[in-house]
Amino acid sequence: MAWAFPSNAVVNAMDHPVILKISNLSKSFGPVQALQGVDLELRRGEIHAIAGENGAGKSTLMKVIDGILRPDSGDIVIDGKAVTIASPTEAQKLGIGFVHQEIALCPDVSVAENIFMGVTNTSKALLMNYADLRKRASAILRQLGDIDASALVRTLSISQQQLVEIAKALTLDCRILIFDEPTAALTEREAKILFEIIHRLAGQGIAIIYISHRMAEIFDNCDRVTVLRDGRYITTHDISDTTPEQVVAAMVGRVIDKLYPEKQRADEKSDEIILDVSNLCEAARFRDVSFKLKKGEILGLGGLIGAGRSEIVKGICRLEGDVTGTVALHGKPLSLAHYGDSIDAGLVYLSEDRKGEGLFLDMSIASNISALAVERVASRAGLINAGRETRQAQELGRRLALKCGHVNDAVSTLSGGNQQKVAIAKMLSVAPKVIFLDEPTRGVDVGAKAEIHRIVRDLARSGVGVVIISSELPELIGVCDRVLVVREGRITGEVAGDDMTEENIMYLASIADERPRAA
Amino acid sequence: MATTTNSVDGEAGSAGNALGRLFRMRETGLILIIAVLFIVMSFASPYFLTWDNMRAMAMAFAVEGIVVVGMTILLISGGIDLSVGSVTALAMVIAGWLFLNGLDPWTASLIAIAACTAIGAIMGFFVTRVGLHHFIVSLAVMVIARGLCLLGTGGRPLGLYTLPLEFKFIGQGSIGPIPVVIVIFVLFVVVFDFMLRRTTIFRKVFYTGSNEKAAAYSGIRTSKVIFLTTTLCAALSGVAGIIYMARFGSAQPTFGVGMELNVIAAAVIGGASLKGGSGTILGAILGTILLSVVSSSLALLDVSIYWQDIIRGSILLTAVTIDHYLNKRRG
Amino acid sequence: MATTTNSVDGEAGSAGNALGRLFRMRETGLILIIAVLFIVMSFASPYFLTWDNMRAMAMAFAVEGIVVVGMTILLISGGIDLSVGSVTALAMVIAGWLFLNGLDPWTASLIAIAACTAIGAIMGFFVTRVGLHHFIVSLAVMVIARGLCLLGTGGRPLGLYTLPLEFKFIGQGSIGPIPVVIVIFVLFVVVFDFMLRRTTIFRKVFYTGSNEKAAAYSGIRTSKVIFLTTTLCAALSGVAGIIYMARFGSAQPTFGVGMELNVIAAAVIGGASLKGGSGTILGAILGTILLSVVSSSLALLDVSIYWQDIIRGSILLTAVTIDHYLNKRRG
Amino acid sequence: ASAQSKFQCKEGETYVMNVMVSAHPYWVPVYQGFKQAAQAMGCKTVFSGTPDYDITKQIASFEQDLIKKPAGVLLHPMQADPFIEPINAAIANGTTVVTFAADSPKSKRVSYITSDNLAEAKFAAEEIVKQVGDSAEYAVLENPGQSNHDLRVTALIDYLAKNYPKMKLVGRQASNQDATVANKAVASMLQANPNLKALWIPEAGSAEGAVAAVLEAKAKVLIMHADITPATLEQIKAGNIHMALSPNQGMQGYLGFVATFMAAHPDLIDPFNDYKTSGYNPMAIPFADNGFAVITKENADSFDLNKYMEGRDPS
Ligand SMILES: Nc1ncnc2c1ncn2[C@@H]1O[C@H](COP(=O)(O)OP(=O)(O)OP(=O)(O)O)[C@@H](O)[C@H]1O
Ligand SMILES: Nc1ncnc2c1ncn2[C@@H]1O[C@H](COP(=O)(O)OP(=O)(O)OP(=O)(O)O)[C@@H](O)[C@H]1O
Ligand SMILES: [Mg+2]
Ligand SMILES: [Mg+2]
Repeated sequence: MAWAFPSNAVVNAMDHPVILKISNLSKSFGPVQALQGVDLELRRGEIHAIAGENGAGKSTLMKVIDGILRPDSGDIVIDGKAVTIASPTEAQKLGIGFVHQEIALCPDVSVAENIFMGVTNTSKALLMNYADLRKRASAILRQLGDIDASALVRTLSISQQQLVEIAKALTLDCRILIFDEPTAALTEREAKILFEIIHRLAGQGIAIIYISHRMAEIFDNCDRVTVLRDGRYITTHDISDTTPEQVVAAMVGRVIDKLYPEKQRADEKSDEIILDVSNLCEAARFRDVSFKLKKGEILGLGGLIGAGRSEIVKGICRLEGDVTGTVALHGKPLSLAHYGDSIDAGLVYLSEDRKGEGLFLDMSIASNISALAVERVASRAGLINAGRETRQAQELGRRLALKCGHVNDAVSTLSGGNQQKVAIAKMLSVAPKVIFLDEPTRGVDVGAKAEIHRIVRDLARSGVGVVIISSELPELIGVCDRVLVVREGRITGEVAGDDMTEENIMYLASIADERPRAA
Repeated sequence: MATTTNSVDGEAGSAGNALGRLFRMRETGLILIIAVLFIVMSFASPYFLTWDNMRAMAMAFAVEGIVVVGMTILLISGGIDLSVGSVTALAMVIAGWLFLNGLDPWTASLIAIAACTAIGAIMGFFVTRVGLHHFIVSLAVMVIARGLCLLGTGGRPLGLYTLPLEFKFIGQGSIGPIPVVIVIFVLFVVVFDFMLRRTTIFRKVFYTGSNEKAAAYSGIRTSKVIFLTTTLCAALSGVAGIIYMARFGSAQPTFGVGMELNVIAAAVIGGASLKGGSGTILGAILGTILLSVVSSSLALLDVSIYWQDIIRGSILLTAVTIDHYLNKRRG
Repeated sequence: MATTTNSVDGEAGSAGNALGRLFRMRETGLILIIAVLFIVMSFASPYFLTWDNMRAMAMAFAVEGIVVVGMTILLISGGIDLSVGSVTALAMVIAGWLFLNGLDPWTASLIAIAACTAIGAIMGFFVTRVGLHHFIVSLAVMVIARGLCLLGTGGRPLGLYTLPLEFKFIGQGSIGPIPVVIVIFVLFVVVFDFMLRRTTIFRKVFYTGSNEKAAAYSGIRTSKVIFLTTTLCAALSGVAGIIYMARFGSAQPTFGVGMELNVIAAAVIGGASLKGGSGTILGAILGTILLSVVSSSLALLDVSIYWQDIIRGSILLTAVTIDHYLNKRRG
Repeated sequence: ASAQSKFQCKEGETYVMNVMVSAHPYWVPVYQGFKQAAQAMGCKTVFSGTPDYDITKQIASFEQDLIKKPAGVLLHPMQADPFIEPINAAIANGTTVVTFAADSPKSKRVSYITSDNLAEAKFAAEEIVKQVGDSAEYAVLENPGQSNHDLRVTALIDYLAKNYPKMKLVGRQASNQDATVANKAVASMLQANPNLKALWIPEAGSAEGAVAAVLEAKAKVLIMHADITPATLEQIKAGNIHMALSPNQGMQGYLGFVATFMAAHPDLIDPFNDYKTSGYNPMAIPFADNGFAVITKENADSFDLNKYMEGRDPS
C-alpha cells in the first residue's frame, strides 16, 4: 500500500465556528502524567483525527471530555462558555457522545436495550416500550451489519459488540461525537459503512473526533489531525497540508522508514510442513477445513466479520467446541484434548478479545505475561522466582516497546494498545512452535505495529509457524506470504504473491464460492 | 406482553405464541419442578391439597417473600444484604417499643419503617461513597441492628397483645377466605415484578448490575441506583417486620436469625446472579415457594427430623440441577 | 516526558528497602488497626497484655483460622463455601462415632477428614461439571451435612471423654508454653501463605479467579483448579473439626452454626474479593485476629451484652473503612 | 384387651408433640415419656415441629398438625404471644392444646407443664454459696432472648443479690448456646477476673465450651449448669463440672401427655366448681411442676442419654 491518499475532506469545515476548545489540560494518575498542557480545538462539522502512540493520552483526553475523568487543571470551553464536565450524564446534556475504545456493554441485556441505554436513562417515559426499542434498534443496526436486536450482548462476537457500541452512540442527539479506535475490531467493509455514516453526520454539522492508528483511515476521511506525544500536545494540521510520514514522525519523534518487514525471500521458501490441518469440522461453525503451514512463511486468514476464522483457529488449539479432524505438527499427528495440551505441544493462540479472554486486568503486568507457562519462571520444585518473572516481563516489554510504570502494576492501568502488547508478550513468553495471532495489532500504534511485524517475521524465519488473522487488509497483505480466505466457516480460496490484493480477498470473502486458486 | 415475557431483559423475543413464550421463560423449569412436587405430595398425603394446608404453607413464606423482593432487586444491581433478618427484627422492636410507650401503632410502624430505610441509606452510603463492599457493610449492620434489638428490649420479647384489632388485621385478618398477609404479599410481588420488567427506572438496576462501567458511561448514576436498591431492600425488610408484628402480636429481638441465607437462596434458585445483572421477582418467589413447600411437605409427612435436613438439602440440589439443565437445553 | 512512565525496568525505584515494602503491603492497614486496638486495650485493662490473655485470645481463633485459610483460597479462585460450619461438625461426628464404635482415634480422624474431602469433591463436581453456583451448592451441602450430623448422633452430642491422652494432646496439650493448637495453626498459615505466594499451582488459583476465561485461554484447566480449591476448603474444615474434637473432648452435631459468615468476613476484611482473583492468607488471618480481638476485648471489659453487638459491629465498620482509606491513599 | 377403662384412646386417636429446633437432644427423653404414657393408654403419637429456630416455620408446622385433626397437641411454643391465635383457633376447631417448658399464658391452652426455673436457680445459688462461700466472685453465661434461659440467669442473680449481698457478679457474657463462643467468652472472663470462683450457665451447650476454657487456663472455678449432654456428663464424672440441674424430662413428657389426654376428654370429670356455667375446660391445670434432677459425680451414670436410648425408638 502506498502512502499517498487523495484527500476527500470537506474543505469548508475550516470556516465553521469552534464548538469545543480545550486549553492547557493536564491529568495524572499517581506518578503517571497522562496529559500535560494539552490543547485541542474542534469545529462544527469537521472530522478531527487524534493521533499518537500507545499511551500518548488520547483516550484519557477523551475521557476527560466525556466527564469520566476529572482533569487536574485546564479549561474546557464549549460554544464559548467554560464548562466543567463532572460525569457522562453532564457530557450527554452538553451533546457529547462517545464510542469507547474498550467495549462497555451490558452482557446480560439485549442489544436493543444496550443501544438505547442512554436514551432510556434520560427518557421521561415511565414504561419501557420494547417493541419500539427493537424496531428502532433494528433500523440503526441495519445500516451497520447483521445483528439481531433482541439477542443478548453476551452472545455476540467482539466485532459485533463493537458495532453495537457504535450504534449506541448514533442514537444520541449530540453535537460532538467521539470515536476512540472504532475500527480496531472491524473489517474493511464495516469500516467503510462507518465512514459513510460519519461523513453524513459531519454533513449535519456534528463535530467528530476520530482516533485511529490506521493512517489510511485518517487521511481518507478526516479534515484535520492533532498529534499527541507522551501526554503533550505536539501539533495540529489540515490533512491537506500534511503527509502520513509527517504525522507519524510527529507521533514518535522520529521517522519510520519501513512499515512492513521484508517478505519471505525466494531462497527461504521451503517445502517442509510445520502444521497440517485436515478435514477439521465443528458442528455449527466450520466444515472441512484443511490447510498446510509451511516453514518460514507467514500465513494469513482473511474474511468478513463472523466468517469463522477465530473459530477455526480456536478449534485447532482445542479452545472451544467439539472438533473433529486431524492436526499434525511436523508430520506427527497431535492428540489434543485441552488447550493446555496444545500449549505443551507448542501451539499458542492470541485471542482477539484481550479484555475478555486475554488479560487478567487486576493482576500485574509481570504475572499476566507469565500466565501461559508459569513453570518457566519457576524452579523445578514449582516455586515462582519473582526476580525471573520480573525480568522476563521487562525483557519482553522492552522488545515490544511497552509503556508502563512498573511491571508489577496492574494491567488495568495501561492504555489499550499497551494492554495488547502485554497480551502479545504473553504469547512470546513461551517458545512456541506455531503461533496463531488473532488481530495481533488491534489498537497498536504505527511504530509498535512495525515492531510486532518485524518480530513475527523473525519468528517465521527462525522456524516458528505463524498464522495471522487480521481484518485490516493492508496488514494482511503487507505481512503475509499467503492468505487463505474464509467465508461462512469454509476456506473459499487462497491468494499469494501478486494476487494478494484487497479486491481479490474481498471478492473471495464475500461473493465467490469457487474461484480457481492462485498458484 | 408484560406478564409472560422473556425474563432476561423483559423483552418478548421475536417469535412465537404464548405457549412458546412460556416455554422460553427462565422460570418455566422452576414451575415444572414445583408442579411435580405438588403432584407427588398430593398422592403422598391426603392433607396436602387442602385449602387449610395451602393457606398454612402460603402464610409460612408470604412475609419473607416481601424481603425476597427487596433482596432480588438488590442482587440484580450487584449488591447483597446480610442484615435483612436483623433489620426485620429491629422494625418490630422499634414499632413495638413506640406502641408500648403510647404511640398509635400506625405512626409507630411508619417511624419503624423510616428507621429501617435510614439504615438502608447508611449502608448505601458506605457502599457508594466510602467504597466498601456490600457484604462487609451489611454484615456489620446485621450485628449492630441485632444489638439494637437486644438493647431496646433487654433481650425479652415485647408482648403487644394490646395492639388494636384494626392493626392486627394486617397480620391476622382475612378478606373473604384469603388472609390479608397473602393479599399484601401478592400485591408487592405483582407491583415490583411489573416495575422491574417494564419501568425505565428499574431497567437501570439491570444495567448497573450487568456492567456498572457501561451503565455509568451511558450517563446512569450508578451510585444512585445502588444506593436506592440498598435502601429499598432495608425498607422492605422494615415492612416485613411490621407485618410480622401485626401477625404475632409481639416483637421478638431474636427474630429472623439466619433469614438472610434463606432469602438469598430463594433469589438465586429463582435465577438471580450473585454477580448482578440478572434475576426476576417471579423467579425469586418461585424459589421461595420451592424452599417452603419442601419444608412444609416434610413436616406434613412426619418425616423423621433426623432425615429432614438431608432430604431438604438433596431436594434443593436436585431441583437446581434439573432447573439448570432445563435452562441449558432451552438455550 | 512523563515522570515514571516508559520505564519497563522500574524495579530500581520501587523495590526499595524493607520498610518501604512493608508500607506498600495490602495488609499494613490492618496491622496498624490491630496495633491501635492493642494499645487502647492495654490501657483499658491491666489483664490485656498478659501472656495468659494472649494465649486465650489466640486459642479463640486458632482452629477457625484453619478454615479461614481454606476459605480464602476458595474465594481467590472465585468460589464460596457456606457449608464450612456443618462440615466441621460432621468431621467431629464421624470421627467421634467411629471412635465410640471401637476405632482408634487416629484412623477415625483420617476417615473423617477423607469424608469431608469427599464432600468437597462432590461440591466441586456440582460446580465444575454440572455448572451450578458455589453459593447454592454449598448451601444445600450445608443443610445435608447438618442432617448427617443429626442422623449420626440422634441429635445428641457424643461424649468423647475417653479419647486417649495422646490424641487429646492435639487439642489440649502444650509444647513448652505454647499450645499445640496454636502451633498447628501457625504451621498451616505459614505453609499455605508461602504456597499461595510462591508456587505455580496456587498462582493458577489467582489466574482462575481473576478472569476464568482468560485463564482457560492460558491453558489452565480452570475446572480442575476450582474443583481442587473447593475440595481443599472442605478438607481443611474437616481438619478443624478433628482439632475441635480433640480440644473439647466431644462431638456436637450443632457445632459451627453460622461459622461461615464469620470465616468469610475475616477473609474479606483481610482483602479477599468475593469476585475472586485477590486475597492473601496473611490478610485473612489478620481479619480473623481483628474480629477475635474485638470480641475478646469486649468480654474482658465485661461490656454489657446488650451493648456488645452494637460496639462490635461499629468497630468492624470503622476498621474496614479506615483500612479502605489507608489502601486508597497508598494507591 | 377389654377396653373397659375410660383412660383409653379410641381407634386412631392421635396426640402430637410439637417443638422448635426439633433435633435438639432435650426433646428426646421428653418424647419418650410422652410415648410411654400414650402406649399405656393405647394412643398414637407423632413427634412434630420445625428443625429451625424460626417461629414462622413452627407456626406453619403446628397448623399443619391441626389439619390432620389430632385429639391434642403438647406444644412447646417458641414465643408466647405469636401462638395465641393459632392455639385458640386449634381449640375452637376441636384440638386441645397443652404447653410445656415454655408457655403462651394469654392463649386458651388448657394446661402448662414445666420445671420450675426459679427453683432451679435458687438451688444453684445455694449450692454455689455452699461451695465457694458467701463472699466470692461469680459470673454467668447468657442466651438473651430465650425466656427459660433468661429466667434461670436473672433469678439466680436476683436471689444472690437479695440473700447474699457480698457475692459479686463480675461477668455476664452472651454465648447463645454455642460452645466456641462460650469458650472465647469464658477465656476472656478468666483473664479479667483472676479471683473468679463460680460460673453459672443456663444450658449445657455453652458449658462444654466453658469447661474447655477453664481447663485451658488451668483455673479453679466451680462450674454449674442447667440441662445435661453426654459431654458435660463426662466432665461431671471427671470432676471438672461440679453439678448440673436437669429438668425431669421424662416426667415432663409423661405428665404432658396425661394432661393433654385429660384435656381432650373433659367428660371424664365432673368437678365441684363452675365449669359448666363458665365454660372452661374442667381438666385445666394452670401449672404443673415436673421437677428437676441434681446430677453429680455420684449419680451421673443414670443420666447417660445414649445409654438410655439404646434399643428405644427416638421417633
Ligand atoms: N486508570 C489509570 N491508572 C493509571 N494510569 C493510567 C490509567 N489510565 C491510563 N493511564 C496511563 O495514562 C497514559 C495514557 O493512557 P491512554 O489510555 O490515554 O493512552 P492512549 O493514547 O489512548 O493509548 P492507546 O493508543 O494505546 O489507546 C498511559 O501511560 C496509561 O498507562
Ligand atoms: N459463543 C458463541 N456462541 C454462538 N455463536 C458464536 C459464538 N462465538 C462466535 N459465534 C459465531 O460464530 C461465527 C464465527 O465467528 P468468528 O469470531 O470466528 O468470526 P471471525 O471470522 O473471526 O470474524 P471476527 O473475529 O472478525 O468477528 C459468527 O457468526 C459468530 O457470531
Ligand atoms: Mg486509547
Ligand atoms: Mg474473530
